[in-house]
Amino acid sequence: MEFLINSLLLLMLVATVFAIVRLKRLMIGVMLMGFFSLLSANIFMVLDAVDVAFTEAAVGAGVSTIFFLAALAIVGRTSKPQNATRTFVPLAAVIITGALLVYASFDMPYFGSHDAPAHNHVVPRYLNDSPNEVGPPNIVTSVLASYRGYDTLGEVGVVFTAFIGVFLLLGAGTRKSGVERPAPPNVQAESMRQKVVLREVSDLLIAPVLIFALYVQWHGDFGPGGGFQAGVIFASGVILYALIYGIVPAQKVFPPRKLAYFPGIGFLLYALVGVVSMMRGGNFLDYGVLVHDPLHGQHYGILIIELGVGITVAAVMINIFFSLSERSL
Amino acid sequence: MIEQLPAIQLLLTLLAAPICSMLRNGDHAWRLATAATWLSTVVAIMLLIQVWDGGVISYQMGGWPPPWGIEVRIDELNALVLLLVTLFGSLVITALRESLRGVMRHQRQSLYYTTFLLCFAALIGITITADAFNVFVFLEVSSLSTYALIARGRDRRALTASFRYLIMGTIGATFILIAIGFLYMVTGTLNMQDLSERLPAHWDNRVIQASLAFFTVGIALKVAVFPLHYWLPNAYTYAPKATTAFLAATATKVSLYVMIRFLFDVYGIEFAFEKMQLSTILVPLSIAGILIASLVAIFQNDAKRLLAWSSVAQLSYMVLGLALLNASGITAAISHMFNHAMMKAGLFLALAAMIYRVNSSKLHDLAGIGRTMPLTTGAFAVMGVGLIGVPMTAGFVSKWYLISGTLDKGWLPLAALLIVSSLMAVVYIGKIIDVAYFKPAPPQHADVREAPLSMLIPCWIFALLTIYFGLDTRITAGLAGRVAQSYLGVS
Amino acid sequence: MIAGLFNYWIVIVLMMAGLYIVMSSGHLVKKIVGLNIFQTAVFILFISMGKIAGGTAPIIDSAITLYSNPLTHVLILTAIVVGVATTALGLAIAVRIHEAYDTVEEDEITAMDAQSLHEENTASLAAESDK
Amino acid sequence: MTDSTLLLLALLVPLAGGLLLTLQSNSPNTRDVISLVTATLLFLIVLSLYPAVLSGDTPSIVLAEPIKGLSFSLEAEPLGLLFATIASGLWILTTLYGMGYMRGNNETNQTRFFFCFAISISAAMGIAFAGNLMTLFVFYEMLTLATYPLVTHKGNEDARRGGRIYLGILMFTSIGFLLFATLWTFNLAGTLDFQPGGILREHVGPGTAMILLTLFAFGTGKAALMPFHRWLPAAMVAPTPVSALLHAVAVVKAGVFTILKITIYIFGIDLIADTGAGTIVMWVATFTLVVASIVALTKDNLKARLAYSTVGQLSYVIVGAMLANAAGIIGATMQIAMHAMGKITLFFCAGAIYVATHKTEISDMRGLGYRMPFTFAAFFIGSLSIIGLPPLGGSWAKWHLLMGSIEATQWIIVAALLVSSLLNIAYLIPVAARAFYMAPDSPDKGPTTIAEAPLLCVVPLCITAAGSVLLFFFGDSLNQLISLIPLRATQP
Amino acid sequence: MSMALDIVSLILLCAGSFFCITAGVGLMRMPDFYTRAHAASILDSMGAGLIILGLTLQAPSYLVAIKLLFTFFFLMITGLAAIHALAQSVNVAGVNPKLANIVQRLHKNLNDGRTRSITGAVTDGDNSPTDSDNNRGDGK
Repeated sequence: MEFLINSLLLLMLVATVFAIVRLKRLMIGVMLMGFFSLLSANIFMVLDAVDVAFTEAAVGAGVSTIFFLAALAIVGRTSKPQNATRTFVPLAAVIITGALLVYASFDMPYFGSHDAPAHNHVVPRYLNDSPNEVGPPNIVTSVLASYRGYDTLGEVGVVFTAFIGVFLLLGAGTRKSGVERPAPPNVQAESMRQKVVLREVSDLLIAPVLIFALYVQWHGDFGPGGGFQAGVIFASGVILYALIYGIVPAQKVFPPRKLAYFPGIGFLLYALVGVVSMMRGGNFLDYGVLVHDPLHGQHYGILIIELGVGITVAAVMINIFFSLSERSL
Repeated sequence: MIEQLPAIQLLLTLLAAPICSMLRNGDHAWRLATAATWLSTVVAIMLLIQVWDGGVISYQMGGWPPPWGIEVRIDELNALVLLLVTLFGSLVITALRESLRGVMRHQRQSLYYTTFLLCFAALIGITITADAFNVFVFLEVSSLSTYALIARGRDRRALTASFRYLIMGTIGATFILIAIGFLYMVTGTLNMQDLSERLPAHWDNRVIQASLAFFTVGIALKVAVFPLHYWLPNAYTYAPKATTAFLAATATKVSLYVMIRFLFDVYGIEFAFEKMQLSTILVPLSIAGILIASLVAIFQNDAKRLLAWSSVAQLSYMVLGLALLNASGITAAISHMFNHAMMKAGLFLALAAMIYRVNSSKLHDLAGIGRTMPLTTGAFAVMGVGLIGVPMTAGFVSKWYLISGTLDKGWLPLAALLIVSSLMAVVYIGKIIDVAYFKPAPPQHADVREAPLSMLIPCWIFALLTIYFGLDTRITAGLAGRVAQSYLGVS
Repeated sequence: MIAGLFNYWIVIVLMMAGLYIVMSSGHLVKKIVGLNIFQTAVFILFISMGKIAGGTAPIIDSAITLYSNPLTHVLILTAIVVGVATTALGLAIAVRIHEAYDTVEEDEITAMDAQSLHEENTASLAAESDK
Repeated sequence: MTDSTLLLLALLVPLAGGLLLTLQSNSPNTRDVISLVTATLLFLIVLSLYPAVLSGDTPSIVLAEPIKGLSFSLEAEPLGLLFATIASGLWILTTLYGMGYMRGNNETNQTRFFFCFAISISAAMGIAFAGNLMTLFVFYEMLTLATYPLVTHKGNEDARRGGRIYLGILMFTSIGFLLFATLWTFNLAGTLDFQPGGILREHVGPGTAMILLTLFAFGTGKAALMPFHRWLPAAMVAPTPVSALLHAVAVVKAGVFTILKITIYIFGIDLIADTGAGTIVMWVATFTLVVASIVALTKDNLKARLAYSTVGQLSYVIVGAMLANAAGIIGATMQIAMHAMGKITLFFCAGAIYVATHKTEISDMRGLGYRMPFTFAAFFIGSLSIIGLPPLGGSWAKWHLLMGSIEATQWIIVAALLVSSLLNIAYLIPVAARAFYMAPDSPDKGPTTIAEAPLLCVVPLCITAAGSVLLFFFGDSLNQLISLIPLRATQP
Repeated sequence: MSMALDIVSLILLCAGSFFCITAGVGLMRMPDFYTRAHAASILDSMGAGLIILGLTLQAPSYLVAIKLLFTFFFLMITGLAAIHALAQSVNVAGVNPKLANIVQRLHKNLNDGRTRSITGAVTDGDNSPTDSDNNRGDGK
């Protein structure tokens, strides 16, 4: 049954991709890409990767689609038909690469097999010992935040870098904040009238979204979720507000100048946990030494770094959205 | 304290980056950035001293033993790369302040330094880690910051160059990710040490073979191995002045380090080169790269682009050295990695100083600059001579080893080709020097003054280092030779 | 065998389709779309290899004994973040390109670049012949 | 002060002098005094090395060892010391002459000129005292680069074209062939040190030896073997002191010196004699020495004629080296010294004529002998020395070379040497003869008015002319040094 | 009790599935945008909604049931609001229902013109291609 659903979803993915390949209208292409992400989130769900599914849904189908749309609003929505010479080389390259992959696939451990080496070398310790060593029942969280906490620091670094990069290229808040292109008054009023339903609905939704973000943030130890997902969800709440009410009101609530500090703060928070653990005689990011009891130490450490991740991600996503959409004003 | 050094090495710049982003004042940001990078240079030197006698430093991130946690591992090879990244990076950052003045607003400046620091930290991260996936993560941090840095160039073509690099770089990184995934699929571990122990049992596994193929293509994109160098010339040409120096010195070199680490350590020589015959692909490609890129460089009339093409050629030297697979060749590759980083950074920095004054890197705008900016041009000439490979400069040492490597293999024609390529280097460097010294300055550049001290001093440090490492090669060729011995001795 | 490798094959098709979009498309934004698809397909590959038949999500519960591989999940979480970061930066650059060139079609940009390179070259030739 | 410090000083003194004089660019007198003092000091340093070398020592110093088995080192052995003596001794005269010439012609950029001059001499010292092939190569390239600004000194399009040919050929041959051969040698022998009896003996077969030697000979572009001789006439665009430096003191002598060094200390004459490795080079050199003389005949421009004469005379040295016997080596070494003395005289004369009358063509020089008797007398003496007639120094060199070729039973070479000497007479004697025996073009200039070039020009050329004569009579004491050389050329 | 719950949930699930299928058919067969949007909204509200309700009755614990109810609630709100926004912006963009009469269409065209919202494409539906040109940023 699982296999059937899985295969069905995969086939849908293939159909989506081919639609995207053939489409000239980018707008639809981007929408389909969001759909593609949502489908893959479903697949992740079926394949037991709940945290990944969560993230993919929030990021792929959510935030990154919005980024795409914001960019499309600036660069236009259609692409020219590609010329024929362009198709041959890519096709050849793709076929060769694909053939290589198919060649390799014959030696791959079968899908779902229990005795694949991937499951039997490093992972057993995570599964068996992590409740006693780290604590959280969600093993993904304990691996992410503790065993491979250093990777996650790098991941926050990636997000932070993207923020700095976008900031450096487009500017945020410093450029035109407060100068919205004045629309004719009647149009403005008209637009507000048309949006009345949306406004009401979003009023109803934004608060639950933000609360849900906090829930995901603090509940990441026990169920799917964690700082990253929480940050994205929080950001999407704010983005929703900005979409409905306009960027300027949103920027009044979250002034970009101040918001620009937060990615750094979150990042620092994360790294400082590591520094504190170094000062207390442990290795970098060794939460066990934070307090007297190692298990408690792990717990506190994970909470704090997840908070750092959450702050950074939320602030970065909101900032990037502001930066991108400001350009279209 | 001393056992925490590997973490401190990374943290200095990694922590400085967010703080730097919060500073409104560009000068303060610069001070912070230079302090952090120079301190990290000191740490790198301390680490190098620690591993000098063949010792290996292992540091467990989060206190988890490998392969469960992420290990940081410093041996002779990456201690050398660390020194490369930190020392040359610091020198460039020191010169950066003057280069940015007047071009960028204060707030932007601190962001720029932040990006620099992130790139710097990520390169350190790539260098010290012993975890295959961690390499990918930090590779992405460094790549993203690189894209942003390049896109800040003045010409609009900087944007396209950056975008092209982004696309190719991301494909490359994803290929590497696939390769790492395949490795994990078969071995169940991500730790490099562990991987190298577990891989020999799976040599016949097609997944591992495909993994090698994907890794090679992916990293070749990052290293800019011919013919995947497509992104490099434009990226270097249109990146902001001093930034090019930083990128040329560090980014491709660290990618090359990753290549060495994976091919020689993780996959192992026997698998990568003997079973999969990687050399038969790499040698012709790198020879073609050397000759074609040198030839293209000769016909450039923009000094920056000329040097960029020269970089493609020089990177091919390193790849060739690796593919030769003998002691001299590997020594050549590793020491040339260091030497070329130094010389190219210096050359681009000197060029940046010239551009700072004349606002162009076109050859005809650089005419007569040897008279108006004698000190800068002098430094440029010294490093140019080094790049050619004239004895008593650093470039000579590595080229010598490279040619010895080809001769050891008995490939006389190849040695001759390498000498021909050196001749080409004479021509393209000579072209710049000829213009600088023996052509009259155009009237609009008659009142050009010498570059400011803060740029001039780093330039000359690079120039003097070029000579120093041409005479005392214990750090470069000595270490590289030992690394080569250890690789070849094991197999 | 078909059941065991079906997932991988589909993933390969997806990956290659994404790669094809990146390489063949002339529109910069569409290239990034392709990149996204390519990366997402790689994510599915990783998650597929972490799946254990009959296993559940790796959240410890006393009633469950068989869990899927949590490590691949962690890796892919990180990779997703990397993906979105790349996307954001790529879009930012694309937006800047649009402002600078007034187009995001690669062919047109290449033509404009070639044009300006040509102008520079003729300018430097002129400067040469002046002397 | 130890001898090895002296070696280092021989390099550093001209460098320091050069740097010092750039600081004095505003006061020409101080600058020139510095040049002169430096030159004298250098000569004294070189002379003070003699006792040690004559007693059989080889003072040496290792500067750096970047690659295992490959160092930058200096050592003083007889051949090098001889070259150093010639170069440093003639440098004093060239400096003196250069002052007169440059001032007499009101040349620009005099400071750069003397600076590059000093660097060139430093490089020449480096070549003379190089302890191994790599060090020699470094200084060889340094010499090329340092003389490039001298060649293009005038800065016009002609000079630049000449400079390009100069740099192009020298760089191409040295990097393309010399460096390649050097690398190959290192790969074969594992060392590049100059060792008595050579280092290649156990490592090469006849074929490889021949290829290597040929590569070396053509790689040393400064030795002007045909077809890589074009740079020499091209470099004639340079001011005359430079030509003197190029053709007598530093550059060409560095070239043949390099070949001699390689023959003696890398191959060893035994190896060459046994394997016949020198055959190709020997015949090319023989060809060169005849053809260059013929070409010289056709040239009307005095400097061009002298240039082709140089091409020919250099080949004597190469032929001598390739004969691979003691007499040949001695002859070759002597030829270096004698030709230096003779040729520099001729160039000094050519420059003096140019300064005094601005004439460059031989056909214009009729009757000038009466206006410039000292100059042309010196020219005559120099010509005789080049031709190799007693009682002038050149005759010793030619004598030993003839002996060597007879000993090697190379009758064709004997014939070629003789023919070439005849040709030398044919192209050199007419110059002086015209000046003394033919009536000047314009009768209005009284033949008896003496209007010599500035004193600073004339004195050096008289000294060198006298030197040529003295070398004949004191050839024996020179022999004492030179006869040490063949001892080192064979396996100890 | 559980039997009754099962039956109710079965009915709900079947009804939901039925609506899904009809919505699918509607999407394929309906003549113009607005009617298709209507079909799609059926999918969201009745199809997915009923299925979720049916699943709620099957939930093993109260926590799950509550979560599903939350989902139901948000699905109702967001799905319908989304369809509304889509239809609204298409209407603003000047696309007319095929089924409306011609006089009304003309009247609308005269009065409305085009209106834009702040973030342009994000809330707008599938506009005519020319619209994109006006959405461009105004350069550096």
